[in-house]
Amino acid sequence: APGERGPLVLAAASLQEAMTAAAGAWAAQGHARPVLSFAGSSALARQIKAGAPADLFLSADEDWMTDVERAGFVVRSTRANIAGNRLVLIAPANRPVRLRIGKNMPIARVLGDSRLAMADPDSVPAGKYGKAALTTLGVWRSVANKIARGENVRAALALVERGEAPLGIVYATDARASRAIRVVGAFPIGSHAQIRYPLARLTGSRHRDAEAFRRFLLSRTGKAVLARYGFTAP
Amino acid sequence: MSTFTPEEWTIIGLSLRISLVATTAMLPFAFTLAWILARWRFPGKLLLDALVHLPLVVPPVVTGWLLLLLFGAQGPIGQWLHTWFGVTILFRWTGAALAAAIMAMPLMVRAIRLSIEAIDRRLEQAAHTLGAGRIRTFWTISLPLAMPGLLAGAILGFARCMGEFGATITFVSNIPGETQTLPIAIHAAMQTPGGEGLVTRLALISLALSLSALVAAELLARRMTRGKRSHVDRY
Amino acid sequence: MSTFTPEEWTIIGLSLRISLVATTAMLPFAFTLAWILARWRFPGKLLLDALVHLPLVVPPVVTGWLLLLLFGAQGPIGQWLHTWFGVTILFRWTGAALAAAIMAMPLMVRAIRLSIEAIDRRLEQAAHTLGAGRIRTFWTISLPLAMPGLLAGAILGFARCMGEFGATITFVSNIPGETQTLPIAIHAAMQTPGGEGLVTRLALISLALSLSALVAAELLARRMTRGKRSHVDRY
Amino acid sequence: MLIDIDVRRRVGGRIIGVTMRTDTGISALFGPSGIGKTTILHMVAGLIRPDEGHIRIDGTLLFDHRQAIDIPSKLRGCGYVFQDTRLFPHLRVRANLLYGRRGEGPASLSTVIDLLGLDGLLDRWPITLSGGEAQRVAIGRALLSGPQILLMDEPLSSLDDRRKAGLLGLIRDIPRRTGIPILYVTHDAAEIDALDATRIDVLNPA
Amino acid sequence: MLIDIDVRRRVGGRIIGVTMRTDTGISALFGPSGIGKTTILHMVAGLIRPDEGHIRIDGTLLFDHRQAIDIPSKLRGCGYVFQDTRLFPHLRVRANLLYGRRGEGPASLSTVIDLLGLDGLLDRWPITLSGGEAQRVAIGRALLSGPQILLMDEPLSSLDDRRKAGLLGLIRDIPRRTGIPILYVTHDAAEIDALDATRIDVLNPA
Ligand SMILES: Nc1ncnc2c1ncn2[C@@H]1O[C@H](COP(=O)(O)OP(=O)(O)OP(=O)(O)O)[C@@H](O)[C@H]1O
Ligand SMILES: Nc1ncnc2c1ncn2[C@@H]1O[C@H](COP(=O)(O)OP(=O)(O)OP(=O)(O)O)[C@@H](O)[C@H]1O
Ligand code: MOO
Ligand SMILES: [Mg+2]
Ligand SMILES: [Mg+2]
Repeated sequence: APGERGPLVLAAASLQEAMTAAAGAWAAQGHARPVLSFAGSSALARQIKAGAPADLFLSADEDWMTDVERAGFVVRSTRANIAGNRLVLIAPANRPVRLRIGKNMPIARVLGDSRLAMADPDSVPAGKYGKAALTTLGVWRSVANKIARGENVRAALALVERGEAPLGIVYATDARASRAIRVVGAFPIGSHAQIRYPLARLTGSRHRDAEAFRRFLLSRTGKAVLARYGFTAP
Repeated sequence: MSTFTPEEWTIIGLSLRISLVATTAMLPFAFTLAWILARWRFPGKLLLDALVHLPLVVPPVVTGWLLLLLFGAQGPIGQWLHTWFGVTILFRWTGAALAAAIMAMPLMVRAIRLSIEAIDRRLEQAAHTLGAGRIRTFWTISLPLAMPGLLAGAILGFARCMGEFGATITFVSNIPGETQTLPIAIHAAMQTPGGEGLVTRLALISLALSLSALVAAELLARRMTRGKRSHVDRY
Repeated sequence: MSTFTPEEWTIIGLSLRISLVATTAMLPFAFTLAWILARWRFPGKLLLDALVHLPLVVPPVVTGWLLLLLFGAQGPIGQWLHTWFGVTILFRWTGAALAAAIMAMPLMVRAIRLSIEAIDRRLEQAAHTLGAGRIRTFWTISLPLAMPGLLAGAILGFARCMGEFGATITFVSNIPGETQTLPIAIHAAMQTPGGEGLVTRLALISLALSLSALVAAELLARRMTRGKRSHVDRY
Repeated sequence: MLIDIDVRRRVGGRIIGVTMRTDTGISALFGPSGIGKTTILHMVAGLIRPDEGHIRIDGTLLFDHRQAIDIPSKLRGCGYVFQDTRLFPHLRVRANLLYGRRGEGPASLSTVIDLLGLDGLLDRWPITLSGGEAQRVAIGRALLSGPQILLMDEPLSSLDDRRKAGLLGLIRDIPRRTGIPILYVTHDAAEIDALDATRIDVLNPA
Repeated sequence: MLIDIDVRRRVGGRIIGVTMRTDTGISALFGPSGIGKTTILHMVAGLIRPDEGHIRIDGTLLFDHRQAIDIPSKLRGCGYVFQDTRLFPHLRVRANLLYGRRGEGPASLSTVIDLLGLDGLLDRWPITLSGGEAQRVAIGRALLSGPQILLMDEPLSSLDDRRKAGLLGLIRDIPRRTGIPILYVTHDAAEIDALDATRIDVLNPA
């Protein structure tokens, strides 16, 4: 019905555009538009654990989903991954870098005195994946003290866009939307744990559309919307 | 900047409402705290002083998290509010106002305290000899004399509320029409590649609103001091 | 809290250094701005006033982003600094200090301005008749009389610097030993499930440090007013 | 109209105090600059607590060290003309005058305005007043507060002879007309004569 | 020691001013409270700008409306004893006294301390001073500033007779001894006599 509020979805900030489009597609089918709240996965997880009256949780990170699940706020059977992502190495568009991603690649030499921009490898999901990939490729130790740790992926992207860092590691979805950078290459799938976005319904969910919208996101239509924004299949 | 979308109107209205309510509601508390810190001496005063500064010293997300622990559905105050008043402030604009007020508190307290400490207490003594007790002296002498600090505190506090982001999003999330204020919308736009244009636009709106508040406060301040300058002021 | 790890010592030292340098370096600028806003009248004054409040009104990440645009290696000021002085502040603790100083500015300016506006200008006139020009009058009369505001501004500013997160991480990133301050470490700990213990520990350290600064400032303030109370104060 | 005061207070290493007992309406505290006249008035008004002694006005005990009696300032009903006027800077002259208004007091508002020549000043801010004008407003404010006793600390020091003479007449008649005793501080012997006051010499008790 | 003043200034709807020309060392501005005596001293000291007229002291033109001359306060060398003392609250008495120190002036520091009885007060904060003590410090500060002219606004109003007599003697001798003229405000005709001053009646020009 018009004016009615849809289910409240807490979603990781990195899914902002894709999820907005998905909610639009759902609303176009005649349902009440879901209310989307985008923030960092950690903030959302804490809100849920504080008893926030939300319906769905879409995390950028399996760890936080597991954390919320362990705390008993997730309806177990409803947890499923709705998308995946790739990790890419980027450079400013006007200062392209020639580098082949692979074992023992000379990334430290390319960096020279400057820094590699990425999300915090100790805390932010994208950074953790990046660190794993660099470690697998045997180059982490050569760059470990040349990292500019961003608060999130976008901060790292901004540094490369502005040319303040000659190289950066971001999600493919983020790289895709920016014209100021060029993708140097994608990290091999096996170099880090698979990047997945888990979705689950919360135990406190009261909205009658919650489950239907969750199923919609997992459906072929829903996944197609996410794919339009560069997300891979889970 | 000429016309706003309906979403933008909602965000602007919400930001103004939250900041106004937060500033107004915090003002008496801030004044009381400033008064206690300026005038009283008691053991633990330094602790109170530290507590007042807490939201300034720890990053906003920590303040937001503490609010969540206290006011969440599971939190002591949150449960109490729910049981007795049936009120939840989580995910509500009232929660955003609470977060903004707490973040603005240290600024407001300090400005007001500065003015209270500058009050010439001989005037309060004079009021006492004229039969005014503590309460009347407070309302008719101390409070009016502390007005500059109150006004400065209100300005600082309002501006701080208009800019509050970290504690708000951590505490009450980012819910359109309820807790999505200008700074949160700006932050969201920052997260979007190519969102710089929108960021600039929203930041300018934010600035324009705060500037209007500033102008209003300046005019009020001028009205208040009007005619009180001596003829000895050459300049 | 009894013993700190070497990393924690680094973070603590860095936070203190950045906050101290930022507060000290900003103080004269803040005073100048406060003086201009309190004493001068000129077209565009309101604009300056708004500019001073800007870092308060827009979310910190926007301020950080603006700093990046201006002071980055590609930015106008950044390029100029590099060409003429060979200095880069991006990714350096100096950059973190700049971000902190800018964020603390509005608070410092407002507190100092409040004190400048409270100066009894008849005393400055008296100094003139005693042969003191503008400069001597400023140093010997106006500045000492504005001391309470200066001190309050320094306290507020220092506390704000100790808590600064958003602008810093956006501008100079999170680099251990260079720009990783307490709030940044706290924020990182917040991002990890189960990091609440570390968050609490670091937040308490932060609070303890700021509390020490508060105590020092309070003692200084008391020293400054010592003996200046009249015998007419009964209380 | 009995004034019975015996107080001592240590101030900055010295003892300040007075012992007096009069029944004559106006008692004039007389003594050189810095001897402690203002301090004594402050003790009577309850703004400084004496270290020892007592203060009794018209049979009411305002302070007694041994009996631990210490009536708060606001209940003492002292119409105090401060040496430094202490006008409220944020209130216009009229509001200053009426601040302590209680009953009719020793003089009505219009009488006070008339006798003190405050007619054109009622809407002015205190900071715009000349020295003598401020002093007159301070006198008016105290007179209008319906006091039990008037404390006047060199109230005429900034006034011209004509005004002074007029006001001395007004003040002299207050105890007779209203039964309100006056404690008057001055260093002008002529004023004491004009007031028919009992001269109390404030001495250094040391 | 020529004092040649002719000034007018509109203050709150009234005109305040004076026309005078004397050569006698001390000129006493005399007139009722509120007539404009303080305002005139402020104009001489350069703290208020006259709307018209001129101020010439000892041949130096301090102000001339028509010639657009307006020497700034700090160069006028006016040792000004303000009616409201204006001691610097953040400086101890000694620092207040020495603030304007320039050369030897009409009296040395030790003479000033002696004659004004400031001996025990040098390390005190102004707020702890009694009314008369503050007034004496203000006089000392002006005397020590090595002035070209002394402006004294009821400088003895809070002092006892003995002190007053001593200081009147000191002040009377200043022009003779040092060539420094004095513009003296008082409402006490006896002071004018004691100073051998030329009485200038300030009138309402309206
Ligand atoms: N905090 C203080 N420390 C030392 N001495 C003080 C302090 N406060 C006041 N005094 C001294 O106490 C004395 C009494 O002061 P009080 O104001 O009562 O004098 P007074 O008789 O009214 O003088 P005056 O006629 O000049 O007004 C003065 O000498 C003053 O300097
Ligand atoms: N802003 C103002 N508006 C109106 N009138 C004013 C203003 N400032 C001063 N005046 C008036 O100007 C007159 C002159 O003041 P001034 O201080 O020069 O008087 P004075 O002769 O020194 O008096 P006193 O002997 O009482 O000190 C006073 O009547 C005063 O009230
Ligand atoms: O979307 Mo996130 O929570 O920035 O990894
Ligand atoms: Mg006295
Ligand atoms: Mg005068």
